[in-house]
Amino acid sequence: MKKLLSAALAATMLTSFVQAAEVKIGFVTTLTTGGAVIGKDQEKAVNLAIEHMGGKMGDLDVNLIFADDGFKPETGKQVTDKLVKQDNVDIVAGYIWSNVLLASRKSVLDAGKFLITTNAGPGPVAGKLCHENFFSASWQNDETPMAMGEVLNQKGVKSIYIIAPNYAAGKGMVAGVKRTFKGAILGTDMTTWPTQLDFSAELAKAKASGAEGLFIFYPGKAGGAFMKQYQQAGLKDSLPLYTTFTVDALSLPKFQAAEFTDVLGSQFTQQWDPTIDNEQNKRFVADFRAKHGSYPSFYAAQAYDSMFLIKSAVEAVGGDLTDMDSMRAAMESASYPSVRGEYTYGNNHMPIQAYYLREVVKDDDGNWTTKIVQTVYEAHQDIYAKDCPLK
Amino acid sequence: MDYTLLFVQMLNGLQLGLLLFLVASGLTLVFGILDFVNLAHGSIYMLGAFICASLTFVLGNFLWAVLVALPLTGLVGYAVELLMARRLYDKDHLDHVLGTYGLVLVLDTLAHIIWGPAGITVPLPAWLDGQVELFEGAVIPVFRLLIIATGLAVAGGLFWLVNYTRLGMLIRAGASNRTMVSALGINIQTLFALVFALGAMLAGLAGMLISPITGASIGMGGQIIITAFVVIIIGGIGSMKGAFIAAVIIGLIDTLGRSFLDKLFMLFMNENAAETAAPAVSAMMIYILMAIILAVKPQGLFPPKVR
Amino acid sequence: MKPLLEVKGLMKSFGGVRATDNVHLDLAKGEIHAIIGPNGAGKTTLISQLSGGLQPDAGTVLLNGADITNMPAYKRAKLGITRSFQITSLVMGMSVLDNVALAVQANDGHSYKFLKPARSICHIRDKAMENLAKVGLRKRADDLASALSHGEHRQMEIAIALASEAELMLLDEPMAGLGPKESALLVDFLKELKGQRTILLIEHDMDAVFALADRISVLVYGRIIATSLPDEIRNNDDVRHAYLGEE
Amino acid sequence: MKNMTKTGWITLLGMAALAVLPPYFLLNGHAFYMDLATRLVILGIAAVSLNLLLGYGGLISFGHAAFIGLGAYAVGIPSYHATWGGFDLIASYNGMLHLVLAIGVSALFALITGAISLRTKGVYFLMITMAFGQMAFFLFQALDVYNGDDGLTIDVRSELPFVNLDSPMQLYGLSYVSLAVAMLLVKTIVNSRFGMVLQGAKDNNERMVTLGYNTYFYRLTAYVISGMMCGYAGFLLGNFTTFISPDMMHWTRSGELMFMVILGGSSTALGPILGSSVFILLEEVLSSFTIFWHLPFGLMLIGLVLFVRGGLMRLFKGRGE
Repeated sequence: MKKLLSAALAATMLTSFVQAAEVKIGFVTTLTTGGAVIGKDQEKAVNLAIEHMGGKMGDLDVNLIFADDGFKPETGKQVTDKLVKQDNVDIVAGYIWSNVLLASRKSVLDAGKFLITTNAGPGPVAGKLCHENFFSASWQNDETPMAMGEVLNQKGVKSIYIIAPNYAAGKGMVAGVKRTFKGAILGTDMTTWPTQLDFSAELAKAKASGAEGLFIFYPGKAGGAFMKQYQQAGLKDSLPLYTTFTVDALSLPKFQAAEFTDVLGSQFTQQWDPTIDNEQNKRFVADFRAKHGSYPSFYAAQAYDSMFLIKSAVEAVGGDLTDMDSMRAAMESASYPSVRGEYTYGNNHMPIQAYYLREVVKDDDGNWTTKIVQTVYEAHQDIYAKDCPLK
Repeated sequence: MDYTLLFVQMLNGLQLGLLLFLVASGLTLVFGILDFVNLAHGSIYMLGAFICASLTFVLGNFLWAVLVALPLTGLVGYAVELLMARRLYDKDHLDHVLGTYGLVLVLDTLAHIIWGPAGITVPLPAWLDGQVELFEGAVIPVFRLLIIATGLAVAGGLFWLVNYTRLGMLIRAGASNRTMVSALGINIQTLFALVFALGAMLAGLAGMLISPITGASIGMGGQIIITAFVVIIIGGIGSMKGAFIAAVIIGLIDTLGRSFLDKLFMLFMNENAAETAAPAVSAMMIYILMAIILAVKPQGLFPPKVR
Repeated sequence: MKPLLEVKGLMKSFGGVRATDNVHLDLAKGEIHAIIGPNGAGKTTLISQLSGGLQPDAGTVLLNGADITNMPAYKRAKLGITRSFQITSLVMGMSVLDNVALAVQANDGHSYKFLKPARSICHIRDKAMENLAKVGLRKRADDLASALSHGEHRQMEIAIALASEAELMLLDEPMAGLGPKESALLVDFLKELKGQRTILLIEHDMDAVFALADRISVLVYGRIIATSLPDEIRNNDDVRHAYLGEE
Repeated sequence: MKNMTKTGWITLLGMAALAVLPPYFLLNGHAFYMDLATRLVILGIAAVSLNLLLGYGGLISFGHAAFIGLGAYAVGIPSYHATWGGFDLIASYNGMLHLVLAIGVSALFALITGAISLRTKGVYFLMITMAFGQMAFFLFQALDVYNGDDGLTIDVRSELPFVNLDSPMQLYGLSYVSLAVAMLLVKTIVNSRFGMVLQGAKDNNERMVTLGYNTYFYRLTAYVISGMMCGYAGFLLGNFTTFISPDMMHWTRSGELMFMVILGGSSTALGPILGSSVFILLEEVLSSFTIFWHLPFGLMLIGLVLFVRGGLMRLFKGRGE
């Protein structure tokens, strides 16, 4: 045991006494378990962003530390604590899962550091738990399904059935779609997350309910499993599927390999798409594809953006990271080039941005990807902003 | 009451139960005969899914892949027996638990390294990918019917094997009296290795059958192993009949719970509370069932005769 | 005088096989009552039902006239029934002395005492040592039970039975596996106990049985076919036919 | 002191290291290692409590994490209501109330589940305790008021007399002293008359019953004591992490606790602490090298089981012990 302790001690010494002119960023994501698909994509995007910056933000070298949350809130909090207390990072970014973010946020904010979420956006952090040092490079959970609710209204869907996982984001998604959808909701099934992957019982119920549409939210591998079973159940015509965060650039190549053609033409809402026309996005998508051979996912896009958001803050203070007020002001202005195009920040530091309807199509090479069909919201603000005491 | 829905859900429950039986039957064989607690049984289930998924792309057909993957998972089981389990038989259960937990970590991480974290979606031949309408409104995916048929066939085969063959006789004898079998001049090591490989093949088969539904993914073993243990405990360790009955009961309870519990709860609580309470309670139900059964019958439904 | 133990119509079957078939039996205070019978006659099953390890299907067991048929084993022990085991049953991971001390401790009030180290309680240790000395195991007191020989284990069983101060001792083949010399010692020792304790003795060693027993019952296929004085048993034709004759 | 065995010395040495090193780390700016040590010590208490059952009673409880969770929620729930209102009966930051709740609820849970579980034995006992643990897990997952499986952030720690739990040093001090007391307590119990009965029943239950011990109640008592100790560890853990979730009660956590005890060496005084230390430190060190750290970790466990019988303590023990 003593040996181990001294080894640990030695490791500590190595990391903490090297202090150069650098900005130290901790990035918490999922690198093990099935959730690692998403984490890996974010890792690729972050590394690409740093590469595009030439390894520097202003005059400072970028020192990136990736940490694995193991898909668990408790582990997420532990690695966050380590980043803050041991590695003494300047900024913590990342967080895919809402429950991990909720568990970890206090560790970062109490230590007086910036926290930038690259995916998770549970209601409380946008509302009563909002914080001056917290920024989102993604969205608030309810917004994307709210956009989907609008789409359903426009399409004249009279009734839907909802199936979603039973955790923070799942509940947020359900709340979101219920808020804007004007038709009848014939049933809601919340499934055990993340273990349940067989949805036979829920699909049978949804079918029996006689709803006109089925709304689901299954990020990661559960999404693939759900889509597959939806196809096997043969519900495409009788119960059209409307999804959020379920079909993405990570699952599409798998679907294509498995020749799962039902996915082609399916639609979902999002704040970003690889076809959005701006310089930053073109470069990001092209270089990402060149390097990794696949389209980046929206998770990757958000992670990529987060690095440029941080860069804008570091450059605004000329590398003086102690000037947090100016850094905060720089980020609030959202003046960096975002791959999603221009957006602004609300008082709660959540983006006020456009939401699009995306559709799965084949690209020129025959690869499955998405394109934008319509703009659902031009500039949408989340509904929790009013609960946030920040001005 | 919607009887069509009830019927469909019972079929779904039966399918889940038979899949559980495939995993549990191997577990109960190994536990009952070898007195070996194998937490890594779920990892073999996962390996079966991954091997079959990879082979589906290589061979171009799911069914061929299953045929090739079956002996391969048997081989994996044989290797585990030879390299590890064999050396642990004479140690106590806690050592089994710790050792096989180590094996779970090793196999899961290897799977992560080999196949990546994304998992594999497995395509089915067109004739298996469709649905059949059994009667008005009762539409069932063909593949789920195939799982039911396979599960029943394997169950029948196992009953025949255990009750009417020489190997089965040895297995039953071995379960109750190990020294007797060795006294008969049977090479007990070979018998044990065979049983272990058979158990692995059964678990592997379950993994292969589920892979076109949920895909092959890391971590899938850890989820099924505990349910499989619940099955063999309820059924009584070593009892094939018990494992079968318990698996079907659990499959039905789980599915029916997920289907109808929320409606039931809405009778006495508001809709929102019911929607959140129902999934938790239905997830709890198999444990409640096990606790009740053990409280009444401390050795499960079909306890082993002599230990 | 009222018998100490009365057994009436005891029945027990295992999956259709009658292990105990309408057994009637009584033990007078201070008596050594031997039960003999061929292997598989149901002797151990009978003892287990008397000690509470097994529940009979039917019949009653009375101790001092009180019905104890459905009483759990630990309560019977409290009332003064102890048993030894045919296959040695000791706490192998503990020392010889600890084993006997546990028997003494059982009669020394309840054991929900959490603070004082058990091994420092003199009156328990002394009494345990006394009983070990009686069976000649004093020197081995501090050894682990598992380190002792088979013969010594049999002696420990007796020491434990003695230490429990039971009025009724159910001894299940105490001589099994002992050499002639050790058996003789044990017989002498049990003779000394005669009159002080009531003993139900199951034994295959006929010399020991006829040397010790006041009365003998013969158990065949779960039935008692005869109960009588040793001499009469020796001359009983049925018994000779069923059991002794085969020797 | 003259009669100290080799393991005795190692125990003393280990405890001394735990007393000195973490504060040293903290004072030298390595707050994280203090955190690590605090986690280690608190889980050590839980492991020690499990060892009373598993090591000395032969009762393999696979649901012990439930007690940790109950203890932690006994801090989280009153604190939550004191902050956000509601449930006036227990809404309070008062640490003594939290403590009484943590230990009381754990005792009650142990009494009820133990009374049922102890009807079974061996692997059946293992599984039925796991079932009760899972029931607790799913129950708290269903409690939407406390965010279900998203977990609950504790904004205000328990307020105790003399000790300020917001200070990492004092929290660690309390945890350390608690661990020492827990170890002493278990040692005392094990050597007492009660402990003799418990260990006798582990080895040969039939014999103990024949001697007149109602081993069922002795075991139930041990189960309740162990549950209370583990609940106390949960009280500390809740105050330490300030984030609690049903995940703390999941069977995998019970499994980890069990592995710690077996890894270190069950039925030894230091084994559980050694096990939890090695478990947590290995996890920390290995995972800093590679995300695939489970591979070498798993191989080590297999190697340990195959080549070292009876846990790590066996490595330290002299032949004669």
